[in-house]
Amino acid sequence: MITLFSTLLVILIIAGGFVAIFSKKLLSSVISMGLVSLGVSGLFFFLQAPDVAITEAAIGAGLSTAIFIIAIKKVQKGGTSDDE
Amino acid sequence: MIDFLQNWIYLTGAMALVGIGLYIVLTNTNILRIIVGLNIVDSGTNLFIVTIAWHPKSVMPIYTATNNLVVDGHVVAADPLPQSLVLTAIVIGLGTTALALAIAVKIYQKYGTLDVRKIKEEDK
Amino acid sequence: MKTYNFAALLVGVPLLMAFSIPLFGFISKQLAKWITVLTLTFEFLFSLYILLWHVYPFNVIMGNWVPPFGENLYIGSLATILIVVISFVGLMISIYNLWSAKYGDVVHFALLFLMFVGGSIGLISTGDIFNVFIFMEITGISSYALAAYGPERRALGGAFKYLVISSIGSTLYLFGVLLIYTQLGTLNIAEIAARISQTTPGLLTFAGILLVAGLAVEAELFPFNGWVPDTYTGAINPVSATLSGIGSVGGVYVLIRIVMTVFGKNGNFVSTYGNLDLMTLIAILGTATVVIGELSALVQTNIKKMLAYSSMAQMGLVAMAFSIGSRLGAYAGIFQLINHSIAKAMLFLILGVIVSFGGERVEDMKGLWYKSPFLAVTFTIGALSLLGLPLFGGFWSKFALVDASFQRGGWYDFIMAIVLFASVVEAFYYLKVVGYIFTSKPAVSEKIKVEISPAIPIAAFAILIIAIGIFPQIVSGISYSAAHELTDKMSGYVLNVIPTIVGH
Amino acid sequence: MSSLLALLLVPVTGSIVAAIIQRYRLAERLVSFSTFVVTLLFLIDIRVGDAFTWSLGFLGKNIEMGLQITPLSIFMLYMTIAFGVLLTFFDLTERSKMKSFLLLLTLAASNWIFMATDFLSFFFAWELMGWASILAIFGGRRTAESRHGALYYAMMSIGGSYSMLIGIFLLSNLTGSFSIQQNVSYLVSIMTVHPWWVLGIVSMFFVAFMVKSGIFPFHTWVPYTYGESPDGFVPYLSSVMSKYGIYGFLIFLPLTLSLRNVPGVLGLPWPNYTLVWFGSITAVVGSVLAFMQDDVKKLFAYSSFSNLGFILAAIALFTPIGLTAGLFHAFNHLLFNGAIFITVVAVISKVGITRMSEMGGLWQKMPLTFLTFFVGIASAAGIPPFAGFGSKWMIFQAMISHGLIFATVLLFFASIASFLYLMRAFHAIFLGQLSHKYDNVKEISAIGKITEVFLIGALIFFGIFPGFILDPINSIVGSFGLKPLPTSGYEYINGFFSSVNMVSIFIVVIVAFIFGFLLFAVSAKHKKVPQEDNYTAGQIPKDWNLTPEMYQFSYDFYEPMDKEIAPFLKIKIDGFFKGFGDSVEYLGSSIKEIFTGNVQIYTYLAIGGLVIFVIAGWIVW
Amino acid sequence: MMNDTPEMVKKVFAIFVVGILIVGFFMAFTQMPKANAVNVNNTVSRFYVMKDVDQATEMLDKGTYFNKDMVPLRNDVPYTPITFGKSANLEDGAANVVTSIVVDYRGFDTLGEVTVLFLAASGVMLVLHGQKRKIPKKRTEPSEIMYVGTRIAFAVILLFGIYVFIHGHLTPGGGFPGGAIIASGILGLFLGKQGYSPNKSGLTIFESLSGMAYVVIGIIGLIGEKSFLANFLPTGTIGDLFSAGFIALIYIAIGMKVGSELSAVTNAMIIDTEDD
Repeated sequence: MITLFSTLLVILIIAGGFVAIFSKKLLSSVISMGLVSLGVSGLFFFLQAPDVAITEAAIGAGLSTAIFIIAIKKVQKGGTSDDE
Repeated sequence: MIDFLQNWIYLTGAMALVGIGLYIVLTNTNILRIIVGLNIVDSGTNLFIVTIAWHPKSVMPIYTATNNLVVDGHVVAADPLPQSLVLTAIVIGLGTTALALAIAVKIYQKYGTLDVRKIKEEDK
Repeated sequence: MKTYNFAALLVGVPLLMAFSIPLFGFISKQLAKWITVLTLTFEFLFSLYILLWHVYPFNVIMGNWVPPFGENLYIGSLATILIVVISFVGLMISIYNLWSAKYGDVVHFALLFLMFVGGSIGLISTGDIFNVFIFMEITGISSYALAAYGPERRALGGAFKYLVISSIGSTLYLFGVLLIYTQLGTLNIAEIAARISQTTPGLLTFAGILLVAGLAVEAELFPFNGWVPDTYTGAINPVSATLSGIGSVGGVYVLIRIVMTVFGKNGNFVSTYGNLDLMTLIAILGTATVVIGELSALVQTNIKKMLAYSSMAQMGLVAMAFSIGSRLGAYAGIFQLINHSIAKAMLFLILGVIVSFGGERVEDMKGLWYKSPFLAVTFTIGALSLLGLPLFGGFWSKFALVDASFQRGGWYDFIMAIVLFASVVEAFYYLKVVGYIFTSKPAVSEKIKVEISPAIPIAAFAILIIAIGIFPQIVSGISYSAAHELTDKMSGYVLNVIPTIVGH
Repeated sequence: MSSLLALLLVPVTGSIVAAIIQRYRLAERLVSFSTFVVTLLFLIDIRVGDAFTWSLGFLGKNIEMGLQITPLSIFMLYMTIAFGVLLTFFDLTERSKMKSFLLLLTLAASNWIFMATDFLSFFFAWELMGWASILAIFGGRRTAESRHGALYYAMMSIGGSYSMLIGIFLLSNLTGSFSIQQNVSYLVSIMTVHPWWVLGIVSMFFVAFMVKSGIFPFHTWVPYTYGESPDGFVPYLSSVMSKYGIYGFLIFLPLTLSLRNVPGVLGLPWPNYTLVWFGSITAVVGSVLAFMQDDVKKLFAYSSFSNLGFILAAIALFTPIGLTAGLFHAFNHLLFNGAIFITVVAVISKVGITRMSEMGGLWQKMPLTFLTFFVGIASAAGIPPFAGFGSKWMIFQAMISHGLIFATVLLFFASIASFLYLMRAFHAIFLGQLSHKYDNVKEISAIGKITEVFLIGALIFFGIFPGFILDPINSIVGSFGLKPLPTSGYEYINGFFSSVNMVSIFIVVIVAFIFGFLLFAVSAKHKKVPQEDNYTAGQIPKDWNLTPEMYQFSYDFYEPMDKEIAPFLKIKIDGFFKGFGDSVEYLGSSIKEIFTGNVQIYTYLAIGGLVIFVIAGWIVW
Repeated sequence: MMNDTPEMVKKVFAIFVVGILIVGFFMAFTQMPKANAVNVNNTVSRFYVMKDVDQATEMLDKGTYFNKDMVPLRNDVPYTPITFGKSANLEDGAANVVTSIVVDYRGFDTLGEVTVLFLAASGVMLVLHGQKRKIPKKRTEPSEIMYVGTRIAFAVILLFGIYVFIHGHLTPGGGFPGGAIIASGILGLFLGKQGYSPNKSGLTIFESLSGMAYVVIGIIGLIGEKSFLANFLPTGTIGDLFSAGFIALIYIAIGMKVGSELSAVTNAMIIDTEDD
């Protein structure tokens, strides 16, 4: 059961990575990066590493993404499109 | 057998993240996307480290009333050392990301672009 | 195993002072800079005490957990001399900063600078392979921020490039460390070094390549050194001096520690375990770096960029010297590293004074002799020391390098020919600048007034270069015993850290 | 023993003092002069065989270093220091833009070179001397050309020293010692077993010596450097410093004695034969290039290295007469080259230009200088009874005694050519009509006059009584294990075939001179006319596009000959070096393109490098 | 050089390079121990889990820890069983083994880690330093409910964060996630009010003092226990809140430090600056 679940999670994070590659909008790229982080933090739970999982969830998925979004908002204020 | 495969699955996931991250770094010219790529590489590295600390039969390395870490003189917990290293690596990754984003924001203010190809100066 | 836990203050005091600098910053910005000076004075005097009273070699045990179970600092002869050099260079640059760092957030600049030096000291003294990663990140993050500091926008671009390459490098390093951990189950450098032959050769080869690739970023070796010119050019001059005089020393130190102590065999000519001889790899990287660095520096018209490329080339020279593998080669490498650190830091500092009065093109050096004889003479001393002229420090190291390569013989004769050719190229561009300094009339005859705080470090460096040139014993004795530590890893390193490693 | 150290320490001290007080020019010159004098006084105390050793603890090894006086070194020391005394004396009043502290540093280094017993101190001193001279040249005229000249010289010099460094280490790794004597005797012992090996090592050294002496094909720096270096330094550079290379050759030439039994060319071992050819070619190339020069300093620069070709050709024979002739010519070269350059410097400092075609008629203004110059070039051309005749005569004897016909022809050609360009310089500078702009030119100061008189005297004295100099040379020849030439009085030169009595030659020349003077006195008087006074048959010179300097009769003096030689001169060795430098620069600018400033490229480089290593690792695995 | 390379070529080349690297990694993994994982009993972690480092040190001093081929005999170290809630006065009292490693066995790493974060925060402030720019009024000010809601939420989040780092030695979590949670609470405050800015000097003082506290704890260990960062407090019974010696102290310092640091970073990122 756990095997199945973790396999799904692995597929999810890989898919998230591909979304990060191919999405046209920077914001969705960043959010999928956050999702990847969240997925990885889920995998840490399966890997018997709750400490790491909590830290990754709070820092990698939460705060990192938040700072990212702040930065994106800042660079978009100039009125240019998000890419290039 | 299934346990064996499981380890490979995690490794595949980790390596896929590293590959995806590097690919993003190598193909995108937008600074923020490059930082996204570096972050994904970091995630993949962390996953890799936690994976090699883990054995399909291992338990989490926390003493509780029900969780016994040592059975017959053999440790059955997941290896806590790599996990503690990953804790460190995550925090360091956050620090690098924050600094990179700050630099990126400042670059945008000064250069008016986020394209790495345009961020260079002629010699004074 | 001799322990001297009090030396933990070598790392502890800079940390404490760095944490407290923001508080001092509330009182006065200048005070924050003075704290840097005071802390580094302490570091320098402490390390000088260790050197002169011959306290080394000793271990510092952290938290009462002895190696290989806990973390330790190992301060042998190599670490001692490098710490002395680093803290001296750092002290001098911090004195210079009293004058030079004046825009923006000075408090945080002083803090980051202090931690850059402190982190480099930790990097050099630590005995744990993961702790190396931490200290690499400490120096790394502080140097990205330092490199981004300054009134010009090109600083940001340089810092960002450094950040990207360096992040990838440290990721590779982490992979390498963990691959070794899967084999040996330990992170202590001494234990890994002793037991390196108990690993699977294929995995070890791969791990070695990853480690070398990761560390070559900091050590400025060729395909991993793309950041060097932009970052050095972009940063303000004291930061370039720091990167070149302190950062690269730390980078090369770790690279050599990993390749020679961890992967090395015992004996005069060190070769390495694993099927791909890492020393050969270092030799190839070093030679390529020398050639590419010198040739690129040749055609630069921007003098800061020229110094950056020359830095890169010098690092290649150092790596090539270490890769010879003999004790003499290691000696040459250490000596060259010290010479480069002092001379290049001095050149960047001088450039900082000059730039504050004009541009940084080669033409702007014209007639410096008329504008400021002090700067002209010191610049010449630095340049000639890098060229390896008699009477200057650089002579002895280049001399030993040539001697070592010919003792090794074989294809090192060929490498030496290439390196000497590159040295001729180096001589060309440095002499060109020296010629401009002395023979041209300046375009504007405005005098350059050198204030006391930049003058002290420049004069100190110049005197030190001459002193080493005339009395090489200042450095050569300890460098030679440091070379022993590198080439004879069991008696030089491992047994000093874990004396009972060869058990019953 | 202490005097040996004094030879090093006195100049260094003087150099420091001179550097400190260099703002006060006269004091600086006095320091420089008195340092030379004091050094000379110390030298008088020194005898052959004096030695001084110390050991240097270096990396656990104990390296013996030392100073020692051999007949050759004392000969060289006297030559250089005495010449330096003369030069600095001359410099007391003349405006020669010399940096005294660098000159004194060079003196210390040169003393050390001649006394060194081990390669370490030899190399150290060699480098010191090279760098002091490079810096002196840098500080010369402060023009782009002077910088270029110094840079050019520095590059060749560094190349040479690196080559020598390689040689030293190759050698010391074989013998485990840096001592010159041990290393040379080791080379002698393996000479017959591994000749190619020895040749390889020795040629490493020879490159450095050839660079320093300006021997073909490493002569290309000579005109740049001599032409552009400070006027006061040129006499020292061309007369003294070029001798270091000769000294270096003499360290290694004894090796060839062990090859005497091996069949070579014309009874000569082939290394000697090769060197003879190098010398002869240098002599010819120098002479031919000297034709083309209008710049007086460059002309004599070429002349100087042409003469070094003579010296090398002679000593390369390494027979008693060859060696004697070579050393004798070295001494004479020192004298006449000094005389020529000192007068040239005097003229330049008065006139302010170096182009010969703009001078002329200066003998009316500077008669003593004119006379010195005349004696100098007469010696250089080998006209009896002046110094220079004897040595050239001996050189030809030495060459012919080995049947080296072609080399002799080359040298002979060079000798005649030298006659031609010397005559041209003589005419262009001193004879002909005086241009009006030089109406105010005065003869040089009293001290300069004393120097000139002394030089004239020396040139004549050693011309007539060569024995005074041949005696020490004979002891040098003896110290190399060769049988010295017989001596028979101070006025005799004993050649291979015959001997010459210089006094009788002197008398003959005096008689001829008196005869000539009588002819001149009784013949019609010439009328002095200004330079522009030409018979133009009603046409104005402007119509022919004549510029004032074209009135000078030596303008395009050898134009027909230039036209003849021009095609050969197009094959320029210089061009080879220059092209090499250009291609290195091109390489550099293309390699620089790697660092584009785009971080992605850097990432590609890093990851690509890693991938290559991984693949390599797997292939090895 | 590569600026004008077509996108497609770039992508294919990137795939090629990355692909080879990944294949290389997998080839290395095939060489790893069975099941691609380390056996905990073969690593130094065994002692951390068993809290047995002192015994191992004894063996090391006697020279019986390594055999003569320099292989460590880790399984020979005598083991005293540990029972949750009963074993007392262990060499390290934390129930969470990861915490015991992070703070105690490898405390020096963590000091460095804290420094890294501190430096990153300082770096962000250095880079983004400048005068505060006047923020143009947003048309819609967040509603009062939002304002009050974020305040209440902040109190709850703050408590939760404090709980996480105080219980770091017992439950998963610790100083770093605790600090990050507090920082995200402060991030919430930014949503509540336009132009909100936390007290910057307060954050700085907090940050500095907690960082100095960490080092001072280390120096107390150096003076009291003759070793930097050594535990100088009794370890108590495993599983108690007041156990594990100085771990709780350090985690409190780390939690406060990380919290204030990350808040300062977000603050610096949010506030618009212009060059002075």
